[in-house]
Amino acid sequence: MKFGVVVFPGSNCDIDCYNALRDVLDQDTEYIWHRTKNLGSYDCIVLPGGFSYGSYLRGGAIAKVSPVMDRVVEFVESGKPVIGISNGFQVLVESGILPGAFLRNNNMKFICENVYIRTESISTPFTNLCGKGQILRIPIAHGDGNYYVGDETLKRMEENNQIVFRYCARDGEVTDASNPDGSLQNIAGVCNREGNVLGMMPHPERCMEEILEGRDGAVIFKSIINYLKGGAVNG
Amino acid sequence: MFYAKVYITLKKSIADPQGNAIKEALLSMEYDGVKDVRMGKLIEIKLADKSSKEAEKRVKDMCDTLLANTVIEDYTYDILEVQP
Amino acid sequence: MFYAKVYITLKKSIADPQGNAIKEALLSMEYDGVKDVRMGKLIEIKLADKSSKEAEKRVKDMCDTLLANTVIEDYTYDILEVQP
Amino acid sequence: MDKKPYERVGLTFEEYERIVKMLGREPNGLELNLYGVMWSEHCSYKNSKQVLRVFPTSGDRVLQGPGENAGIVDIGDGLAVVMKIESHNHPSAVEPYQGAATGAGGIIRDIFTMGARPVALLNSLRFGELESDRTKYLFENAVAGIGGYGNCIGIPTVGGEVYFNDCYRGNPLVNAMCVGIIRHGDIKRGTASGAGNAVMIVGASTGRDGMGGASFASVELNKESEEKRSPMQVGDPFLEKLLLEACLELFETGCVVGVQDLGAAGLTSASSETASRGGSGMDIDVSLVPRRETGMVPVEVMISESQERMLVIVEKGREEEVTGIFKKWGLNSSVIGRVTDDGMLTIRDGDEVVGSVPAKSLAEDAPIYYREYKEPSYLKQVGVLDERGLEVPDDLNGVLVSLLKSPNIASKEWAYRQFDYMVRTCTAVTPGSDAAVVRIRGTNKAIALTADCNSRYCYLDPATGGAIAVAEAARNLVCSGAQPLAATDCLNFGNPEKPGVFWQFRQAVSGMSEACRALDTPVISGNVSFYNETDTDAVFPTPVVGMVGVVEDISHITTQGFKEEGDVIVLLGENTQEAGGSEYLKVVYGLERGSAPKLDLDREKRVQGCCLELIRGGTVKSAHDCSEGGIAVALAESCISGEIGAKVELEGCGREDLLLFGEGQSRIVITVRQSDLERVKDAASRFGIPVTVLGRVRGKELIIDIAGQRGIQMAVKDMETDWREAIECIME
Ligand SMILES: Nc1ncnc2c1ncn2[C@@H]1O[C@H](COP(=O)(O)OP(=O)(O)O)[C@@H](O)[C@H]1O
Ligand SMILES: [Mg+2]
Repeated sequence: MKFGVVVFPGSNCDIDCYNALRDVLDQDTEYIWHRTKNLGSYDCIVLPGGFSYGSYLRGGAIAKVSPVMDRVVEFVESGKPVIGISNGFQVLVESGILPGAFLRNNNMKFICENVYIRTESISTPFTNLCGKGQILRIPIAHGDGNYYVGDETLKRMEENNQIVFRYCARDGEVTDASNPDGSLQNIAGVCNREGNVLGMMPHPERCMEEILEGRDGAVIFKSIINYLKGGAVNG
Repeated sequence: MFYAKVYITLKKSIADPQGNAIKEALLSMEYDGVKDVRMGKLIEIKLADKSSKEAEKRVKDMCDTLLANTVIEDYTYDILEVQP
Repeated sequence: MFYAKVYITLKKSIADPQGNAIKEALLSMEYDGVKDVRMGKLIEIKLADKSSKEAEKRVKDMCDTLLANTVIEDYTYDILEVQP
Repeated sequence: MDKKPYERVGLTFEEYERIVKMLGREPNGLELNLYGVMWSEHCSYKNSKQVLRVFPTSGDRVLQGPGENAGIVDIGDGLAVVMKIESHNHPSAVEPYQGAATGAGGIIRDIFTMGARPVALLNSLRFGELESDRTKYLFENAVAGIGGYGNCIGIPTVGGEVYFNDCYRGNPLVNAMCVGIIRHGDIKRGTASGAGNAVMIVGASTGRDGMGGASFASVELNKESEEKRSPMQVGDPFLEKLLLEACLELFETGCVVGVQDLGAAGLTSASSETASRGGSGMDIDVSLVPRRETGMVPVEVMISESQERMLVIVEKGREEEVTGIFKKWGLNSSVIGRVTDDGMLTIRDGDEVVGSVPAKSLAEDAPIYYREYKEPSYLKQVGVLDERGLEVPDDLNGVLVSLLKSPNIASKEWAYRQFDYMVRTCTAVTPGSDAAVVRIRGTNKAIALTADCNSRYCYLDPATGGAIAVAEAARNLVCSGAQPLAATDCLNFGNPEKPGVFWQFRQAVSGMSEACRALDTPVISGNVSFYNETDTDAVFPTPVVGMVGVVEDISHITTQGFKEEGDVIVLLGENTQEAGGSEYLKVVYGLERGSAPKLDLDREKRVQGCCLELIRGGTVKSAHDCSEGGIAVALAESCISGEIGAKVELEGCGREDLLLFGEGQSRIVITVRQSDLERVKDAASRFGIPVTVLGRVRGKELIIDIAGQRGIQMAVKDMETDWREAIECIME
């Protein structure tokens, strides 16, 4: 089983994802340079956070025309799991692999802090070890995390169970006060219709060790491993 | 040689927090007449194309594939011929 | 009622990181003809002023005091009369 | 009146004569400009050099002291910390976002120039009182700029400080500090040696930005240049991220002889300083420097301060390895010249030699000035404080609330929430405790980092204030479980040509030096920023101290929050009743006067030693030093951070307000298990320091009784709201 972490110029959570997978979860993990032409040997691709191409123009906009993204599209079509975190989520949205778009945080500022998210769908390769409605304490760090999607699309996404995480209060209630950036309906993470691509703004790789921000993030990567080992996807 | 000015704005239906913040700031500075502010991008591109038709086609293409995100943004552009 | 479009651009001598990155991206997409890209802001303001003179004065004022930082930015604007 | 050419580049007649004598001829226009920028205060330290010699700069652990791009201190296991702090005050006053951003960008380059990977950023910010729109604008945008750069390049901003005082209204201070980690064997230096080796410029292309100020003569400039040059720059953190990765990759190849970033005075300082350090000369051709603009004349290329560029000296014949690596990262790299052995910096424009002067004369031979100094007269007035005239407030809870809401004490979360302080997943203690702690991957160690200065103390007594800045920095590290190792400093002062300002400067440096000696924290790098004044007012003397300490075992990491119901709260050190210079005096009586708190360095060292020993012994559950707002605020902060209450009894007679809010030094509040109390007392007696049991962690309120009377009683939740939301309320 092999994970690949894509490195765009300006990615900076690549190393964090790599360390989390290799050091904390003991997985075979490699970096994938953005000019790579072949993703054949990987079982899961991670699009890490950071500021690919400086997040100039729009977060993820320039990365979508990077050569590796054609290969990522093929990888997605082959049905294998892809997770995009923060800027990685923006790349997925810009490329049209996931629906929606991102606006500036509604307070117009970059926000770095721990938030709570509620798991809305446990029938994905990324959440299959989560309990129903499980609440995770997890850091965010973004300036353009205000998720937007049109009404029609949203409706379809809801019908398809594509909303995976929502920002919530410590007790799990989804409230305006617990929405850090103005995201539509507190959406913090979504998957594609097929369920093999997850985009999420919070950073699970930042909370996988007690010395950092707790361990709540580990369940997401462990779910992927479980899935790749043939473990059942709930529901 | 052509010179394209691309104007990218948020779609009308989408709230514009930056524009609002500027509006609030202007009102607090006692520019009472301000009714609405929208914030967009201006991208200026110098192009070596031969004809304005060609330049226009190219610019439209650039907008659709990179410069604008049409889920949330609209764009328009002007194209001027300039001396190299 | 007036409608002002304010264009704010970085002064020529100032490096434009965003413009550069966009240019490189366009070149990598094989838009070879792209010679230069500069990125600026477009701010659209609706104003309740009575005369275009008045509106113009006000907009210039806004640019100098809030919208642009003239140490690094230049601005221009267009002002159109519109129906309320 | 027409100025003489040398005046236009900011030189005096005597300085000009010195140049003529050194060269044995008159310098040409370009050469004159080179001296102008290199002999400016900013590059030459001509006004401060003599005074800075007082600092202790060596020690067993010091691998690189002042004089290079950054200092280096050993942390064991073959690893070392590289660090430096630098000011970007003047640009930030004009364009706060870009000024602060490029400040961060510049200090980051200083760190990776040494071969180190930058692992943390800190900052020290000072503005006028948060009242006017202008001040809010400066604060808001400086914070955004620091975040904009650090977040994008992916280096966590883990700590810092923010103060507000009227003296900074016209002169905000924006100091940025960067810290890197390096293996001993990988250290690079800014040295050019080996005749024939290639001189390469890498990174951004060169434009007319960052030129300006007095030291720029228009003698040989054309119209176009006049119109286009700009004193400001726009930071490009994305480009710097690429430059950082490319440089670190390049260093691995072993082909790099020396490297220096292009900072102040651009190519002029990088070329003359590297050549001078290597005892070499350098022959460069400005026509080979990649440019962003047309029509630039040689002098513009030489002194441009365009950001995100480096000068790399490469072994002859290996230039292509450099080009290859930089190409991979999408960056420019060009050979612009060669190292020579004649000691001359020779500048060509194509075939024509346009200037040639001894490299050392630019880099090292600026005059050194012994400025006049005199104790300023204001000290007599502000030193006097008649406490009898100050009525003890009835409502001590109310006082505590106003202190918690005072922007100088209130939570700085509004600012640091805009900084990514977690990226790189090494930040074990995030902003909000006494010091930040960053773990060192692959070891069981961590480093602790802090930046401190209470400039009000420095205003009242620069020597004591300077010493307190050092002591407080060290104390903050100790509270986090670290052994303080070394300091870096940013000395922000007014106009040194004024005897009163120069006196403050000398006093502050001498106080800092004494404290650095006493606490065994040599100064390994630093920066001086003079002329922080408007027409009438200079800023308070503000010698900011950045400090690093080593946490030998990550299990020693300690934070300020109370941990568990029933733990015993103990004060190491002595609770005094000093009013002078306190935030209490300012907030309640509107006074900034009196004596700065007394500092006994011997006591300080013993308090710190005792605290660290107890932490390392596993006894301490929380530790917090007492600073602004005194013991009451320290206790409140520990309650807030721990989300738990405390019941405390303070002893002593006299004024309750000063017992609670006085800012006596050398005090640390720790908590321990009841069963460990004897060990604490035993340690304190061995270290010869006072120790007092204050009370217990318990409940949901902070209760402080004084001599049997209720002094403070407040719900932790309420205190938290006041403290956490104060700055946000003002800013939104
Ligand atoms: N500008 C800033 N950037 C990052 N962290 C900051 C900043 N200002 C304050 N902090 C953090 O807030 C906490 C409290 O700061 P401060 O009151 O200056 O602490 P202390 O009095 O212990 O030195 C510290 O952890 C500090 O690092
Ligand atoms: Mg402290």
